[in-house]
Amino acid sequence: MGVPVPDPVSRPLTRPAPPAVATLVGAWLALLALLALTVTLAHVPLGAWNAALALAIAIAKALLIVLVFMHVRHASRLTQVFSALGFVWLMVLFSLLMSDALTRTPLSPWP
Amino acid sequence: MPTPMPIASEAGASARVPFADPAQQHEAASAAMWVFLSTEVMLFGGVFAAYLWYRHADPAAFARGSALLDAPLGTVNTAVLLTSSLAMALAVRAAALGRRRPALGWLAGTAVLGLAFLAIKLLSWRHEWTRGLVPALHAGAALAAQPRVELFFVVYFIATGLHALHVLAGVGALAVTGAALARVRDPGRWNPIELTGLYWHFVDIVWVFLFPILYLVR
Amino acid sequence: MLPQASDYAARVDALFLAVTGVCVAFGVPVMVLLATFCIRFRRGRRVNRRGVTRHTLPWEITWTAVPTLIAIGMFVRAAGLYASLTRPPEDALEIAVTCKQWMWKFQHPTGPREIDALHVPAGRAVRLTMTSEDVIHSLYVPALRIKQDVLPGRYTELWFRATRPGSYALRCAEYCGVAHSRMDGIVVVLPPEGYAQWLRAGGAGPDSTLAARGAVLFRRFGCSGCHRDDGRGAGPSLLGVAGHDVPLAGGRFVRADDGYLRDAILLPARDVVAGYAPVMPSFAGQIGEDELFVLLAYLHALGRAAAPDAAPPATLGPGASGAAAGTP
Amino acid sequence: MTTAALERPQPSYLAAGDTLRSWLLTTDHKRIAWLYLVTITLFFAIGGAAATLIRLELLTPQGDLVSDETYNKLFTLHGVIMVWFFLIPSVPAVLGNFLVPLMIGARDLAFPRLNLLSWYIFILGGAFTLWAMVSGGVDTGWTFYTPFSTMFSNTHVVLTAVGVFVTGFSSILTGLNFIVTLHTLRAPGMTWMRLPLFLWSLYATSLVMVLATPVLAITLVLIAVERIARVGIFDPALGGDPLLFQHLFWFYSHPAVYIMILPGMGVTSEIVAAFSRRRVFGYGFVAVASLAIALLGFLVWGHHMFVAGESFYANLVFSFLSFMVAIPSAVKVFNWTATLYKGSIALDTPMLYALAFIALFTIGGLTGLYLASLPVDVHVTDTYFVVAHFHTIMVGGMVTAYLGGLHYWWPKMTGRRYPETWGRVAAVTLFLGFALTFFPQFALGYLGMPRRYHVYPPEFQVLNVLSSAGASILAIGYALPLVYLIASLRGGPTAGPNPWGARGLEWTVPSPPPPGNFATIPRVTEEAYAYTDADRE
Ligand code: HEA
Ligand code: HEA
Ligand code: HEC
Ligand code: CUA
Ligand SMILES: [Cu+2]
Repeated sequence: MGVPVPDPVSRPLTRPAPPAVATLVGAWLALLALLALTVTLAHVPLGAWNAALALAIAIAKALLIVLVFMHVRHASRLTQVFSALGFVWLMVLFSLLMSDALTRTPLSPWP
Repeated sequence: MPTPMPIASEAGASARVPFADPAQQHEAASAAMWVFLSTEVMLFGGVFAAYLWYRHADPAAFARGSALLDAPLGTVNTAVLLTSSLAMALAVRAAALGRRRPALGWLAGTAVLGLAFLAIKLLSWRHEWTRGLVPALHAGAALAAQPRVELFFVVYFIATGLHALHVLAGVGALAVTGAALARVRDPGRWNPIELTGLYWHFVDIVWVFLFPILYLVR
Repeated sequence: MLPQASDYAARVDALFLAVTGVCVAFGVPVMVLLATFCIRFRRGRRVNRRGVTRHTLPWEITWTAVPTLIAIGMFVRAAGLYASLTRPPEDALEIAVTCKQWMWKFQHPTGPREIDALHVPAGRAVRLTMTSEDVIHSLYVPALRIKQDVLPGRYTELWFRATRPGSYALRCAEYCGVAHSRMDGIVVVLPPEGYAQWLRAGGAGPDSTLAARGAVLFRRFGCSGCHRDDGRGAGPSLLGVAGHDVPLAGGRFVRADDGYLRDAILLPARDVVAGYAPVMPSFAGQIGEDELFVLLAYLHALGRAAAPDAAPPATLGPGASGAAAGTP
Repeated sequence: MTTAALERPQPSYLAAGDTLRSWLLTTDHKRIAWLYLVTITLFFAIGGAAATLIRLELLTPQGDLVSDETYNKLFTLHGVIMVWFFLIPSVPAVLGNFLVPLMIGARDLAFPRLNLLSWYIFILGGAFTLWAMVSGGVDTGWTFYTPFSTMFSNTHVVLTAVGVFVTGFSSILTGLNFIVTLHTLRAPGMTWMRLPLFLWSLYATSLVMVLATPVLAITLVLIAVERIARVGIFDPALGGDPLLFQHLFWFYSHPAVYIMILPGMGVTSEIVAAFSRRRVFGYGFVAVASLAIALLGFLVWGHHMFVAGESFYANLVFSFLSFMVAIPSAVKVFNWTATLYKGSIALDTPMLYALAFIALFTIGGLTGLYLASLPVDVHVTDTYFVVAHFHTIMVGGMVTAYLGGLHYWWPKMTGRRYPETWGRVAAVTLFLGFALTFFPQFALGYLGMPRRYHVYPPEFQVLNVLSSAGASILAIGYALPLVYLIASLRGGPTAGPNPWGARGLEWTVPSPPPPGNFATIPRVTEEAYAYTDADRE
């Protein structure tokens, strides 16, 4: 195994072209707009929808930052997978954690 | 014995041992940053989990606690941090195009906005202090005999405190990055600034979630 | 051997044996094959070693699928038995358990109280409602094959039907500090007549029941000032509340079980009854866990006393500013 | 690198300096492996000393050797040290550090200085924990259950928590380093499907380290905050909920038990292949099973809380998933067994350890099925049945695999061979000692002896005496390798590059390898374990 060969040829550092200023500023404006939206919505009584909408807006904002500011849109597959890893795992934690909290019943749960 | 070059070495002609070439080194550095950010997600995740658990246990108490916070200040602070992210993205862009001075300028802007965020955060903590909303240290009437409201503030201070620590570390990283960027020969081929950027944006994302769940509970 | 003091214990043992059967069925062939191959293909022995297959897929599928199916079967069987552990019969004897570092206290509904010993009648379902005054403990009766952690600030429950009279060890199974290993006691299962006799000897009587003592406490803590049977106090009448669904501010309904009643007394701000102002003070720190059980016994008696009054609390007393409690 | 470098024999990494400084400031992954080896051996001795005292105390039903407080501190210390300062770093930080670059054809890990930093962080965490120990100890059990740990214990909880917290970062950084290295530094031709199974298992382990450990870190911070500031987080008296603590703790600690077994599985795959001269049966399935265990391992933590007050439905979900997590382990066991078929089996010391691993892991794993069965767990949870379950996997499984790996790669690490006869004697002693120590504990648990008991009812004495007797055999079994391995450093016969006739890049370089590992970066042209029929004749 392993016929010795010279170290592989040095690859130069190539990176995708950075995003245009307009894209970045556009994302920023969108972020501020979403911020305004979420603050406004918080004053409208919508019951359970308040929380859901606030969360949806936060996710939208996070996606904007991840995809545009952090360049994940144009990044390698590996980077994309790793960028999602933590969030996916957090959902595992949250869902199984709440599977307990949301199903607490006193004895005799089965009628 | 091969002595590796400093981690923040210039990825110009040669790569640091054990890397074969600069491209590989770059790949490794950015993979490492993303893995590190995943660990950060999980670290904050524990705090978010506690939040979720107790908010579910007593939604009304969390709404009462949230109402006691200074929402306008929080909103301004969110805007400040979002703007700092824009500055950071512009700094990374300028550096990638090889424009050192604009890059340094945007970096400085990012740091100033970061410090502004911290200043405003301190101001809002002061408000909470004067109104006796600080569990254990200065708990006034608003928290008396309301363990679950107090719990809201415990979570609030741990979450915002941990986040502020990260902002502080980010400002430090910006300073180090700026100093290195000023000296580096070819900014266009120098990648640590990207990593600093990733970290900064991540800290921003954490706040994007903290803001509604702390300030806008109804 | 460990005695089986209930039918349930026998069923747990049967399950234990069944699991053992599966483990033997999988474990023994593995060991035997390991040994056989080691001997047969020992280096230096002349055996045919040619024709090592690379076509492993059929094997992989087999030994993934078979254990999966068996594992599902084991789960189903175990879950079925477990479900019975969570379904106490309606007529169970209710015993209140409070524990603390390092003792167990039991209160019988008819009055007698005991420490580190629990007397129960054979053949009758017994339901324990338990809480701790300090750290987490765990009530464990090996002969009954049951165990349940006892938490501070919350009720946990456990039930059993002992069938065989005798006395059995009771142990604390959750580490709780210095004398954890000495926090033990006994469960004495008596024939029904024996239990009745024991109760009499222990001072059971109409005035000493938990509910009767609870009525006294209800007045002593001033509950009766606000909670009047005619509903004309600051708080709702508690007739027909315990064990039934109550409407909360915000439109939700919740079953008034022990946990709810406990919170209503210690954390009244958490769930506010629809139509009432949140004026009830918290009694946390004033009512001990033992007394709380006594009060709950009385609330349960009230809950049984009258069918729930379907009429909304329209004819309310002073504190009923519905708007304040309506939308938070 | 010039071709001239190929011919010129390079000095080994051991010869690259023997000053203390050359060790403490090294960034060579092979030397860092030694730093870990020495430190975790010390920790093992401390944990083992505590175990010895525990077993001595349990010889008699009365608490006559040590006081209650001391006993409680002993098992806490034993658990904390063994888990975080011995078993978690054992295979990954010692063998993993040494082998990852060698096995993929790289000169070092991606971040050599970070690697050294990990060790210093580990030392710092260890220092805090030892400080807590000498200044009075801690008595919460390794699980730190609240509210006992936050409001009732008056021992050094915070100090210990800080120690474990700090050490956590060492394990995070090691995991991160491995992940990045395996992604970016594989030699040309070393595709994922050619990777030795040891590396697959380390990759899976690293994922768990990176994703689970931060949750432990924040949980320990919360404990410290509650304890210092006396605010309610987990204490019900202050509005908190102890079950939240348990969820967060086990969200880390169940995956952590897979940190403590996956690397051992990897070692076993290597040894079984090398000593049967056969490619591991169903290579792809064994590889993927590692990932499956890591992923599924995150979904079962609630099985530690079946009687804790977790909801009925959550119990069902966690029980079901616990049965499912057994499947990939089953796949591994069957594939190892099948690998022996038509192999050319040499029962050298490493192979004895590997066989012991398979047998004891199977037994320990199968006893996990009892625990996953709800009604059985209700009976035996928090009894010696659980103690026996996890010692069978962790001591019988992982420690055995660690020793097996140490023997297997010892010639590579040192250039010396250990005395084979003594090796076999020790392996057999350990196996017998193990069985005598822990098998009686299954019976004790079934009969209802709770764990963490300082005094116990007299009817349990016979089984306890057996267990203590076994522990003394076990102690001899562990002392033997300590002696002959150290002795072999000086007197042992030199080993060639490939004493076992095994495949794998690590066996193509001299023993011990030169500092940069490879004269030139190899190009990989074949799969792992490419043994041929000729190898088996
Ligand atoms: C390395 C460590 C390790 C490993 C690998 C495991 C593996 C498993 N463990 Fe264990 N466990 C611990 C360490 C470990 N455990 C520790 C430390 C504790 C206690 C902590 C404390 O409280 O202090 C514990 C406690 C523990 C409990 C809680 C007990 C209690 O406190 O009440 C449970 C319950 O389900 C459990 C289950 C399992 C299962 C199902 C597996 C499975 O992964 C096992 C899978 C393997 C096999 C099943 C064998 C091979 C399979 C076959 C030969 C085929 C046949 C299979 C089928 C038919 C399915 N473990
Ligand atoms: C992770 C790994 C690990 C390892 C390797 C061990 C190893 C051993 N353990 Fe441990 N054990 C745990 C993890 C581990 N344990 C955990 C997590 C707990 C739960 C703690 C809790 O409840 O909080 C526990 C609890 C525990 C208990 C239960 C205590 C109780 O509940 O009251 C017992 C009782 O027998 C025990 C025994 C042993 C024994 C006899 C060994 C033996 O294998 C040890 C043998 C080793 C030696 C005897 C030393 C060897 C000698 C040398 C190396 C030479 C010495 C050299 C010098 C001194 C210079 N352990
Ligand atoms: C100051 C008046 C006041 C006192 C004293 C008081 N309560 Fe209340 N209680 C209320 C009011 C008002 C409500 C309804 C609003 C709410 O749920 O908080 C209530 C609600 C309740 C409920 C929930 C009833 C339901 O229909 O769901 C229970 C149970 C209860 N109280 C028990 C007690 C007990 C036991 C005591 C004494 C230890 C007590 N209360 C003392 C005013 C009082
Ligand atoms: Cu009470 Cu252990
Ligand atoms: Cu587990």
